[in-house]
Amino acid sequence: MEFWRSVANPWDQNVLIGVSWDLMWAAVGGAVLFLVGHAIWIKTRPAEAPQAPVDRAAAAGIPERIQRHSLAARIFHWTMSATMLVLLVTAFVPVFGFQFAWVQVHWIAGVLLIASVLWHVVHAIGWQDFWSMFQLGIDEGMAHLKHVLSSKAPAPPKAGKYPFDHRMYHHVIVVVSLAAIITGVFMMVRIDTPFMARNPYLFGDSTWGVIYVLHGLSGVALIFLIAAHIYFAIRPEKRWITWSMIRGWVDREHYLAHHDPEKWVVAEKVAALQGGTGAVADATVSAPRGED
Amino acid sequence: MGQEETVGVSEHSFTRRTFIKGVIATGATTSSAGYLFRGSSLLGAATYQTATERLITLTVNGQARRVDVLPHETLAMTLRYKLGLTGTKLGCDRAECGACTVLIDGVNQYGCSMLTHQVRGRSVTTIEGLENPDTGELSVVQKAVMEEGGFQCAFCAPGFIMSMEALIAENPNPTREEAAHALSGNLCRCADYHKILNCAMRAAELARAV
Amino acid sequence: MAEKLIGADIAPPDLHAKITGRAKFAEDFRAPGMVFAKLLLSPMPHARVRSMDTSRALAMPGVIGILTADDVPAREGPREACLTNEPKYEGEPVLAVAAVDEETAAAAIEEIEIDFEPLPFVVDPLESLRPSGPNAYTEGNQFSGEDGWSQLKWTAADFALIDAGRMPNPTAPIEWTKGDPEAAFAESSLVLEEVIVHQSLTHHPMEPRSNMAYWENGRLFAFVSTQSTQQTKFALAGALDMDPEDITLVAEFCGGGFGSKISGSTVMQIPALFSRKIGRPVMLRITRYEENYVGRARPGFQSWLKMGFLPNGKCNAIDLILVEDGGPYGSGDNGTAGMTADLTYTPRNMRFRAASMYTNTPPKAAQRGPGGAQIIAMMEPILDKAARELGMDRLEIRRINAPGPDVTFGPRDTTLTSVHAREALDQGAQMFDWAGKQALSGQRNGSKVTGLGIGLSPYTAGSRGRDGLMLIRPDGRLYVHQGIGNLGTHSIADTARPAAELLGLDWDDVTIVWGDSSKGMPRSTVQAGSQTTHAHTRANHAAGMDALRKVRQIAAATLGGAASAYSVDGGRVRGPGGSMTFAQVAQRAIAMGGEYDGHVLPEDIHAQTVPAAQMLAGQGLMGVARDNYGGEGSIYSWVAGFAMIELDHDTGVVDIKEFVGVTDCGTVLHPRSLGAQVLGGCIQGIGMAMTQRWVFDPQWGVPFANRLYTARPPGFLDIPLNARWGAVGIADPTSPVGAKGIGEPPVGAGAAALACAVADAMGGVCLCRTPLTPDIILAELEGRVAAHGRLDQHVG
Amino acid sequence: MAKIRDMIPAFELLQPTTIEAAIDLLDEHRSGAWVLAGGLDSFDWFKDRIKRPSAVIDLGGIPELTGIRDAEGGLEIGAMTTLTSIVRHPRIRSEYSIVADAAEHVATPQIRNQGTMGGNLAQDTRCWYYRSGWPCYRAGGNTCYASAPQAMNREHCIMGRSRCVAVNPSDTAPALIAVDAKMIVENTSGPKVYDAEDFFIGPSIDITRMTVMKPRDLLTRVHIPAAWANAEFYYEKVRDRGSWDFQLVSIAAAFRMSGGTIEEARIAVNGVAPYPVRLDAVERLVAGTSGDEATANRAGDLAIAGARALRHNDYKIPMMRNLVRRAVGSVA
Repeated sequence: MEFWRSVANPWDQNVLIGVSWDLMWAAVGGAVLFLVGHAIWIKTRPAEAPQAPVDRAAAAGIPERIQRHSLAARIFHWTMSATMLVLLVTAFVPVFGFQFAWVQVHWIAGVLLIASVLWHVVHAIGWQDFWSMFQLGIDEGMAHLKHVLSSKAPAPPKAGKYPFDHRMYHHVIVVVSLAAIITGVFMMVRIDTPFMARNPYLFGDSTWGVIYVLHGLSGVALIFLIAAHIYFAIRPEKRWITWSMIRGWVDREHYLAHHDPEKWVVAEKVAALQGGTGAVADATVSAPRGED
Repeated sequence: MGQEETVGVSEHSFTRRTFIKGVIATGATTSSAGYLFRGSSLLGAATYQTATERLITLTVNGQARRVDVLPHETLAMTLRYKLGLTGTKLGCDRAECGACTVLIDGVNQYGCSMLTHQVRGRSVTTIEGLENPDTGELSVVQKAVMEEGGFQCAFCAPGFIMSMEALIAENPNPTREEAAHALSGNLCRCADYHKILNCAMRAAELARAV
Repeated sequence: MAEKLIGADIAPPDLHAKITGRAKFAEDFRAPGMVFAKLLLSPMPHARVRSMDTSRALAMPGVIGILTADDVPAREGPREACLTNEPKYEGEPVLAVAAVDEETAAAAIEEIEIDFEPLPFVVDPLESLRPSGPNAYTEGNQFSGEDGWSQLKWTAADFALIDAGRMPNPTAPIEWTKGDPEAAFAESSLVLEEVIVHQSLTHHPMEPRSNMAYWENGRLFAFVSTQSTQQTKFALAGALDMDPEDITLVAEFCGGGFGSKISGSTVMQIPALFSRKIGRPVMLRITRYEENYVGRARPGFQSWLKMGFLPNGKCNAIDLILVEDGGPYGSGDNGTAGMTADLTYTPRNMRFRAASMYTNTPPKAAQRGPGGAQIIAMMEPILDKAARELGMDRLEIRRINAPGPDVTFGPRDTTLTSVHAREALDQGAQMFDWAGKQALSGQRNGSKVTGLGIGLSPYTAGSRGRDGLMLIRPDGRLYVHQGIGNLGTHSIADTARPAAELLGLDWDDVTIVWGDSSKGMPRSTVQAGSQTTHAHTRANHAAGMDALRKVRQIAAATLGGAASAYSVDGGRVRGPGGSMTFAQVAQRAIAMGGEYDGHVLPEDIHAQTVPAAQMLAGQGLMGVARDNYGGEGSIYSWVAGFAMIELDHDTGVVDIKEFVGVTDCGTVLHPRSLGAQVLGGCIQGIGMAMTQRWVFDPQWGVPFANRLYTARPPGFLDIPLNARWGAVGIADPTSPVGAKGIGEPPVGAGAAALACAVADAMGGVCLCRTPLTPDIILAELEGRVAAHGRLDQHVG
Repeated sequence: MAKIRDMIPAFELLQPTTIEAAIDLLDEHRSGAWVLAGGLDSFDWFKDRIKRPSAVIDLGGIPELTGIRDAEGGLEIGAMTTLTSIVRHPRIRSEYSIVADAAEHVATPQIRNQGTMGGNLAQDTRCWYYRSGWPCYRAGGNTCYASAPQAMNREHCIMGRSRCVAVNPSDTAPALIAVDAKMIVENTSGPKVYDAEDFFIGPSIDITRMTVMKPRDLLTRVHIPAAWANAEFYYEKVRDRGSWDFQLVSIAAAFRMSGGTIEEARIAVNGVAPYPVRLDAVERLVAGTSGDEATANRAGDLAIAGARALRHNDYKIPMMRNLVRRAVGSVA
């Protein structure tokens, strides 16, 4: 398998021009293997110890519906999802052999993605609890790992607003998407857009090579990541989360079952929530970062 | 497929598949018979390993010539380096200058830009084939060129003469414009175009008189 | 009485070979055991070989050897070696591989790994003059034998003027002034200031410079393509540092050179050195693609011109600045350009400044009318502009400015042997019906507008002091040994005519011996600069006179009476004592020996002639002499070209309707061949002005016009089918024959006539650049964005 | 690997004698195969050692591919018919003179004697960056050298570009669009018919190909329907040299006239886009007019709407406009 594509430039120097499309097939194959493997693993894994019934006392003061994602956050998520899917389709479907005019759609989707990400960053910093997502949680991770490796291991502690795997996924997607976006922005200099004059000589051949390889790597990584994301989104045991991204709220049962009320404090906000979902930008706060 | 590989089998007498396979190339070295005329003792035997498979018969200047030809060899190269017919010149080797012009079944074409295997069974005429082989009498075009003192450096001359042959065969009574058009696939860097045109017009005149 | 040879149409003796395919050009020779060399060309415009790995290539079956820069004589400074480890242009040969066949050689080249270090490069000469612009050499952009490398940069102030479209006032390595230009401009009633660009263009002779060589017993046999022959042998000997007498140089035919193969070519050293190294004959077949690189190109100019005129149209002052594309190994076209400007417009007050800049582009060399053709193409449209401003006829302004016999020109006040430029103009005007056609100028028919143009172009056309060598053999025939080359001008035969005529021989009794140094060649000119006709009619006349003297003396000695009483005709010498055939004379000469059969040679002949004459001694009556006719002044020929075109204002396409070229080149030696030279040269000029181009990508320094269809030399459908020629036919007084050369001057005439006609069809707008392709014409007519920057060079 | 030119690398030469055999061979060799028609484009690629097919399929021995036949009232031209045969064909000369005219503008007599209808349509672009073997988009790389700020793009496109700015070099292509020709492309799944204008694709669809044809496909014939026979035709090719030169801009137009009125028009321009451009809007504009000067002027202006020049090819915009004007005005 080839990892890179390189060519002789006009001066007969070998330069990178991008990732090998073999990697695309590898990402597709890897995603399929992972999904199938995961599904089998879930099936064969011994049943979890039944969860302790919801502590009625704990439930006191907790509203029936707890806002998890504001309307704005949901709009962002679905915009980003759409642009990302368009980007993936326009990037890779022609390579699969189905040809169409993809370039313009691709860069326009890219611009929309950039806009939505910019908006998301501003929104997350200004209006959301930024740190509820940006916690690493090494101990938490180890506990999850042990639990995955052995069903006998104690269940990991419950998370705050964002479960550990969500946060990890977000971290990865941040890195990969930013790589794709930043390289993509430069790559727009090589095509016709209303923003700038084409100039393949903005960087030297080797710099361009790195940019193209990074873009390609993040692209094939996204194939895997998005596939995995969609897979989990449609898995039965995770659907309540998916619904929360559509409706905005989770119900009390799921809240109590999966979240640590101390880390994701919602009780005081009941009144506000009952005022109508989405009316309050983000109804919850997480526990202080240090507790993690 | 051994049968098909030996040229000389009619192109329509295929067996399993309806195509003729020139030769199976076995890499650059063994397939490179090179542009030496055969018989040169300096060539290693390995160079000619597959020679028999490539032996074909060409009709050049009225004679049947057996020659070992690679699948990717151009007619001009075969003529110049295998058959010793160096009158056909290579000025550009890219179908641009016309110095390699030969007649294929009477039609002027660029010898540099066709495969020798493509002219099997067709009649090739080169500049060397214009004279009467018995008497040495020149063709009317050559006579006309002698009369008009045609050409300067004359590297282009064989090609031009072949195009003139095609011209007068096709249109024995050309205007100067028509003649120029017919000769427009040949370049003369001395730019002796007017004298060349005089030659062509004279050739047509001589041809009409015959 | 024998036929009159001077002025007769006689087909050259090699024509039969040329039209039957028997003529052997360099690539047509074979030798037993011959192997084929292929070149590895530099992929970069300027680079240094850091390392190379040739092991895989050499291990390939069929590969015989490799020749690298380490195997060839190195050259110091800006001098060209046949192979180099520091290529100065994309396409420069770095090494050669020999194999039993070309295909293996090519495959072996692909197996060679070379690590090149890219170095700074420059393709546009003006860029190298910018204060922080790149240099073609790491050492600088100027070189002098005395001071070595230096860097020439113009000031920011100069470039402020240049970028504003004005004339700068730079320092230039080449500068001369005559008269008082400043004062003269002040007195001028009209001063024109122009920025003009002339493109570089490749020679592209039909025959690429393929060649073959082998060694036998320490003797080199070289089969090459060259314009000259005897001089080429010496050039090759010099390059290989060997005794010229150890070389047999064979160059029977040359498929065009136009200045690019004057004394052969640099690549002809490769088979010579390679075959010595590997002990096998080596054929180096140069392809058209390679010819684009290792062939030569005419240098282009970027220039600023200021011309002052008096009310009567007389040019009284010229200020001319030229930046020349010198390529990697230099070029001196600017010198002849300056001289030609002064000669053609005789301003009396002139300042000339030039800088020839090294660039990382394929090497430059003289191309038919070097310097002169460019400057005429550049300046004639400006003369037209002056005529328009002054309300004058464009023929008249040329007549007024053309030099008379008392002309002096250039920095050293050079004089001419003869000049009949006005006669050429007048004869051309009459043939073309200049006066009658005036009404057509600017006439519109639909989108097509008629334009008329004149170009008057001089160039050097002779030299003196060469040797003639001939034998009357016992078969009674005259064998004229020519050291000049057979490059297609027919001078190989035509310059022998004076000797044949002096000796009263029919042309059928004359054999031309040429193209093989083993046959004995006298000292000759390089076949360039249109010298040959003049120089070698003189040399052969001198040798013919020597032979005639000896014939008469032998007749007198044999038959009795005074030598002066004997005359020759029809292969016999007759006098008071009776007659002898030349066959008898030749036998007598051998018997008499001494100077008669060449055992005693004149003392003033060139040392290079001596071995040839010694070799032939004892084989017949020898005529051998140096041209001692002398004469003052430079020898120049002229061509006046007249063109009528139709310019399609919708498309910018030019259709040439009519062309007339009239030459002043002295006595007409061979009319049909002269006509071909005049019209052929004019068409080359038309190609130069209208279609031919040379294009580089500025980012990579790589040329693109490397195919014939991209370089665009003119073909049959680009020329005026209605073209006529004429000759003034006034003998040059300093030659016993009266003939001057003709090769060079028509190029400028053709180019200028076209450039002027295009400007005329545009209502007098001079685009001031070549080539005048539809894109730049249409952009101007439509008031669109100019296709190129004003001074852009190498853009096509 | 050092570069070298002008030596054809070895390949296997396959000379089928039927269309079926040719298609089978194409299917068998896929991307390693190369179809050789007249070969004038192919040999350049081979000699430059840029394209190195393992198998060359020479169509010269397939009689069915050669010749011009009457078909459905129109004409069918075999893909291997030489351009000279087209130029000289009496019916083409009289009824579809624009096709003969266009074919006669191809290169030189020798090339027309050997070059074929199919080859002329399927030939690759002449962008010199691409033809130099530079790793541009079209060559599978990731850049376009010709659209760089100072690039030499005088011959390149003013519309229809998408990353690649090369133009289609075919002389016959616009003429065939003007007569509403159909291209019949065959592969192992059978024949497929394309309108001439759809046969050519731009880089936005596939940047490595000029036509719809993929490696397994074979253009077998071109059908010229009777509908446009004996229309008023206009063909013009602007080039730098009179022979062996590709168009700067070329135009082919057909006008079906009724009295002095244009009933229907078809106009195609080549040299301005990566594919020959059919000017539908102009066709609609001129329909119902007499091709008078005002209409011709409007047609010219409409034709260039949206055209965008590169550094060195702005001239193509007025050139195209003027040619469209001239074509429309030719019927007045």
